[in-house]
Amino acid sequence: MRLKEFWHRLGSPRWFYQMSGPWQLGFTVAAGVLLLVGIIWGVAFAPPDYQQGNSFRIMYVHVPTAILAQSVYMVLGAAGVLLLVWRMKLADMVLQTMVPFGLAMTALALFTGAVWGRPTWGTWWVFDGRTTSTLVMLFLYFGLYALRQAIPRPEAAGRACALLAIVGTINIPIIKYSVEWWTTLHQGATFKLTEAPAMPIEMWAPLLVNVIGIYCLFGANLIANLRNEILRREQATKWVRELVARPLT
Amino acid sequence: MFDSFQAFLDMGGHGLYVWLVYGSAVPLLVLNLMKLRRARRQLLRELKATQAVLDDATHAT
Amino acid sequence: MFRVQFHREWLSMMRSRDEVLNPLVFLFLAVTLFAMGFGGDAKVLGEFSPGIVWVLVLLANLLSLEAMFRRDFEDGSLEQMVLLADPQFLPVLAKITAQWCVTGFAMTLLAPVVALMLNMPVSALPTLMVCLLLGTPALSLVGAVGAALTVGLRRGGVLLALLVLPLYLPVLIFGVSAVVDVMAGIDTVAQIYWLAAISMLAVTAAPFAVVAAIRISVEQT
Amino acid sequence: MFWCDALSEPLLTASGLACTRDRLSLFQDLNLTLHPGQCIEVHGPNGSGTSTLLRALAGLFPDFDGEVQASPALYLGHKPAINALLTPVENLRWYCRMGGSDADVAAALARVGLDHRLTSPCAELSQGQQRRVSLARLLVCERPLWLLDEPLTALDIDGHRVVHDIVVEHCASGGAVLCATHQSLGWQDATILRLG
Repeated sequence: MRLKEFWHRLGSPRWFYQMSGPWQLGFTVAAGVLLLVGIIWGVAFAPPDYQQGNSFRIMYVHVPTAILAQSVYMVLGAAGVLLLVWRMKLADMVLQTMVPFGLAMTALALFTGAVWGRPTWGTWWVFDGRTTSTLVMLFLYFGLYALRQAIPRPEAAGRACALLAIVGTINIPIIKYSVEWWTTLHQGATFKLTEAPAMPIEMWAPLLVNVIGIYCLFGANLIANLRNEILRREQATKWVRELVARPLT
Repeated sequence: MFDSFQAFLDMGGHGLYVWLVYGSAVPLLVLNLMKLRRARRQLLRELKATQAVLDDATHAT
Repeated sequence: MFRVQFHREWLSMMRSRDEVLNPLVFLFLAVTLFAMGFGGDAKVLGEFSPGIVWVLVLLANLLSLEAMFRRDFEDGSLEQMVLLADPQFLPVLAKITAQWCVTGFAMTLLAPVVALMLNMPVSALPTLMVCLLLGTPALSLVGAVGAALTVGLRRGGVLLALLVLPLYLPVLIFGVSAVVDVMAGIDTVAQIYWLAAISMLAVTAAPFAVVAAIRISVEQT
Repeated sequence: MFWCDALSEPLLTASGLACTRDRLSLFQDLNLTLHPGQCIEVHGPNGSGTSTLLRALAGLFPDFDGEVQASPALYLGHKPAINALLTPVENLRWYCRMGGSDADVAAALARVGLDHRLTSPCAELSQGQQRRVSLARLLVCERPLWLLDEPLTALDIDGHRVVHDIVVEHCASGGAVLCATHQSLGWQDATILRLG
């Protein structure tokens, strides 16, 4: 069965390395194009919001990074399960390489959220539903990063981070709900894929382009980091030695 | 759409905040994309170097 | 299996009484610090007392986590516990229960004294104790996962706080809001149910995570 | 040589074991079968992976290639694995219940020559005596397979004799022992496996 075979093949890093070459190129190009179009469209051509004026344009950076930050943590949680249950080497590499990326995305989301808050709510930082749960997620990322540094042996560090990522993923909805419950200041989610957008189409379209673009960026980062990690870990093997011997592609 | 470049910069008074965000986010994204390519090239160079050291060692013994 | 492990923990704790009392003494010490910090104005202190009590309960719990597996890890009996036990989570659950009795449960009993020191109205005390009773098991259970993960590390203390405190947030939020609502006369059934639900989830899930964490930490030696 | 009825189910089979520690290969495709009544001594200089091998077989160390099937085992590590605050009797009673048996604790202590110090906490015992309490643990839990990592450390001559006797006795009663040690137990029936 196609999926079963794909699943089995994922076990061998070499197959992933060869398969992922074109994918990475595709993601990188897509990310570049989509983000370029999306940002220019959002900054220059989208109509100003009747309440917030032009400051709402920050949304075109803030919302994609915030959504991606949560998705990256879910990916880490899933990688944790794959590592602990099926002992997949790739999952260990995902956990090792993508934590800094998630950390950067969360920090960027928090920074842009704070800057957006200044004109709209009058203060740089307010502890409301969305900002607090993103801040807590920043601490969860720090926890993963610190645990990785603290444990000397790579295999043990991998498994410990996998377990922490799973525990964190289970807690994120609880934290999210309890923080939302605690505050009602933050307006409802501006971007829900399920029901109709809360704003006119010409405002909503660039946001969609940006979100897809930033996910492509995540894809490009993920595959690039995995490929580098595969080379680093398998450098003793024959196929890597041959690949390295070839002139720089 | 903005009627003049000046209005584009001013952003109806919110220019500081909008450009603070885009000024920080866009360079970061561009750097990230470039870093992907540079990291791979640097790793290959590094592996080539360790490769060379290993080969010398095996020849020497 | 549960009774034997609990009995062993209890004996071990009773013989190292200082380890047990330190977090409780810390609770009172920190309360006085807060009172000094707020300038002793009774009305202000009373208003903030729910938040102060809950945050200090969290921190006292955190202090006691460090010693939870430390002794058994250093003398090697932690790996024996994992190797010998048939249902592996049972001795771990017993160990966490023993730790809860000495920290969470003890703090629930001491809470009225602490709350009155902070000038919390007496009417809020029963709710405070019920919430502590329901909330502290979750603290011990989730904390045990962090403790098991960092037991093999030399300077695991700060890392333990970094790993565990974000996960303590839901208990803090529902606990504080329950007491605040009671002081304002609002019904607090929702928060109590939430605290009970979180503790139930922790009881069912955390022991297995702790066993996995112990297995990971035990490899270090 | 050692007698063993090849028909009986082996207590421990390890095939194709390989383990590397920071890119240094400790051992490669190591095969090992342990039948009831058999004792294998693993000899090897420090850092040659004897402890790692034992921990891998006990299931405490998962980072190795190859397959291990082992019946329930007792693992004796470098650390005595007894709680210093509890008395020897309390420690052994805990091991009894954990191992699911109700052997006579005092008899086990007497067997390792410790009967007269039953009430003082283990912290007050000497290093050698703590090792003996740890050895008594082997007698208390009835498990066929013993994995001993340098049991002779911190033991005097009499201690060596005790270890030798309980190993011989255990093998005679159908158990099996895998022992990593620098000094041989002195039992001529044991086979030697050299590492490193």
